[in-house]
Amino acid sequence: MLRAEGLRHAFGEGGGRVVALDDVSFTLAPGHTLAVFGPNGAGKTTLLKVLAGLIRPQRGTASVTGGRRAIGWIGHRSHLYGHLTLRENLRFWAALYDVPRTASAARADAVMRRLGISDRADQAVGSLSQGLVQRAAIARALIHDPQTLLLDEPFTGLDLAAAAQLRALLGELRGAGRTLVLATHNVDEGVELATDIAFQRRGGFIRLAPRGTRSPAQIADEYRLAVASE
Amino acid sequence: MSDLLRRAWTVARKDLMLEFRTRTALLSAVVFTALVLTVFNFGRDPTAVAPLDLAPSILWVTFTFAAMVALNRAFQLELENQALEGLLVSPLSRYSLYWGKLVANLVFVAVVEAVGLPLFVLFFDVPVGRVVLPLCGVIALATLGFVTVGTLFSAMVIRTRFAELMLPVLLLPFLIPPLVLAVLATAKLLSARPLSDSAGYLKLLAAYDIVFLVAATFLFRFTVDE
Amino acid sequence: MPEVPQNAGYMVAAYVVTAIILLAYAVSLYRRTGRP
Amino acid sequence: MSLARKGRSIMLTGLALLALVYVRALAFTPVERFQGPAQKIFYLHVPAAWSAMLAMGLVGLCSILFLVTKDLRFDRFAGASAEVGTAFSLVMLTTGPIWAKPIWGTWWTWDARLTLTLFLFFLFIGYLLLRGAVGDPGLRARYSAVLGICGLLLLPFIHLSVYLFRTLHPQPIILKPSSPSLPGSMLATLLFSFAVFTLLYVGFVTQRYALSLERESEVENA
Repeated sequence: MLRAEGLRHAFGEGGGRVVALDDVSFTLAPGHTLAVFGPNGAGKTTLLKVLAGLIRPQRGTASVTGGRRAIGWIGHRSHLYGHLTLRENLRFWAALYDVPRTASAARADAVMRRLGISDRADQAVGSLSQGLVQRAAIARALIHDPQTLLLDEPFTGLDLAAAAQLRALLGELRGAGRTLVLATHNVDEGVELATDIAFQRRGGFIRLAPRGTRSPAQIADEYRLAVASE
Repeated sequence: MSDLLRRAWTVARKDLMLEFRTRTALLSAVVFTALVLTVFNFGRDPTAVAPLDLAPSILWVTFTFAAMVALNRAFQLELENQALEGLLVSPLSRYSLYWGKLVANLVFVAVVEAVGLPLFVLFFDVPVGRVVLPLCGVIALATLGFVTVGTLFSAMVIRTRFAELMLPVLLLPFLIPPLVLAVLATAKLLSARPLSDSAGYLKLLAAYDIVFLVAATFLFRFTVDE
Repeated sequence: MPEVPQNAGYMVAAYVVTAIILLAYAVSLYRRTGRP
Repeated sequence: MSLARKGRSIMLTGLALLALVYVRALAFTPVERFQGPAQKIFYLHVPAAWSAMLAMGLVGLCSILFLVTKDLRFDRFAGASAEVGTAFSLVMLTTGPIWAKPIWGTWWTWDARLTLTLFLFFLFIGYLLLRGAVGDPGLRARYSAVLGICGLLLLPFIHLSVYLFRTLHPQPIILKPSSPSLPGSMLATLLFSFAVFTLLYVGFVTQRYALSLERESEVENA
């Protein structure tokens, strides 16, 4: 369960002030996926950072059931250490999330297998291609089997096949009762996964609605209208 | 508390693993230390100044420089792929993060000093035989002082312009008390005075360590959290 | 009874330096503040 | 009346009164018998040191208050106070050696208090450099608050450790400084000067604070 109440946040002071979030409220129940569509710089990342507790919002509150421990985070970068192997990286993050030592090796193997990167386990992350690093970053976020996943442009750097795989994986997680928040500038990515849709524009406007029975094409049209009317 | 320390150790172990995997920073710091000691040898007039008179200053100026090199890279590791952001999202407390970084830096500087001290003895023919243990104690206390403040500052300077230059400018004034006290205590030890002669210096050194350890532990979160 | 040292030059120097520093700072503040 | 105007009038009053301090100290205060006219440097040096210390103390205090309240006004004040403190510590650092040369026979000595003033100056400079090197106002405020608090904690340690260090080296004293009990008219001059330097501090800081405000609103209108 994820809850946001009256979130407001702006950067800078005076005329340089950019409003990222303007009175954003929503709740998201387990098994739901919120897709936040918006152009670059609209404040999607700020929203995710507020939900993750990285940024304290100037107004309002955000809470995730289970706290930090229950959050899986995929940011713009991989958060992996280039000079450590993939397995060492995953074991390190597992330890930080209190995955028991006895379970962490099996857990690392499982997520690597799920992401199709098992054969890279003992390579240094710095030597992997961008697409593989992105998969490794997703493996990192799933290492502690989080209840809530916050994903910031997770499809960046993935080829079509890998993107389809990731969509299938996220669909499974949703089916298993996980809560997902997915931010992207590309409506085609992840629109099928979404149970709830939000559009975010510069200036912090966010409009939320259940997806209902709208088709991806309808949503894409709506998005174009919403962003164009800026 | 034990949770806090366990997570700190997880962070420190990761840092050390990275350090020994790449080795560049550690090797550079060791070579740097050897070079500074060599430069000092030629930077004095051997007929005018006895090595023993200058020895404490040489040792401590060298160690201070070495610590500076080590500290500059402490948080650089976390900038790669924005690992720091991942750490901040995780349940890791800021205290654990600071202590983990502190421990890793202490080990790093200790390794450099472990190489530097024998070289120092060798180059300057200093009679350390009987005072090795107390000398190591002085080194440990002073190093804790440097690194405590240095770790805190290195978390700040990584996000400033001219980071490599900013750290020494900010940190050097803070190195003066541990430096002065360590030089005084080392001089007393090397001239074969009883340890009780340096008790006052050591107490003040310990006070410095405690004050800044407490302050840095609580101030650290302001350097990383928005 | 010792003689009073003749060191008025140092005194004058210190008083001049102080005046220069404080006036220069005041002027710099004055110039940086825009006059409405 | 705007803050900048207030600051300006306090500053001008302070400078006018400083002229009176000069007149009183130079013309109407007796010459000390053992140190000669150079002793009169104290009427500027000690109050300047006081203002610099006051500035550092307030930087530290405002740093703590900022971290507790997150109110940017404290950060602005701390920044203003550090800049003003730099000016006063410059006075203290230049008048110190000018006094030391005729009295102690040397321009510089690693006396505990002298060294402390030097490091006070270094701390101010480092603090201002750090502020200049951080672009984001929120980040700048947090970083400089951390440094301000550490700086305040550092000063007693510098004083104590340098005091211990000094005992190894003989003091190059030619003449002993006079005993602290000053005759009445000298004391009056010193106290008057203290008051004027404090007023100057207030005027400078007010002016500098107003300047920060002005800069911020310029960004707003840009």
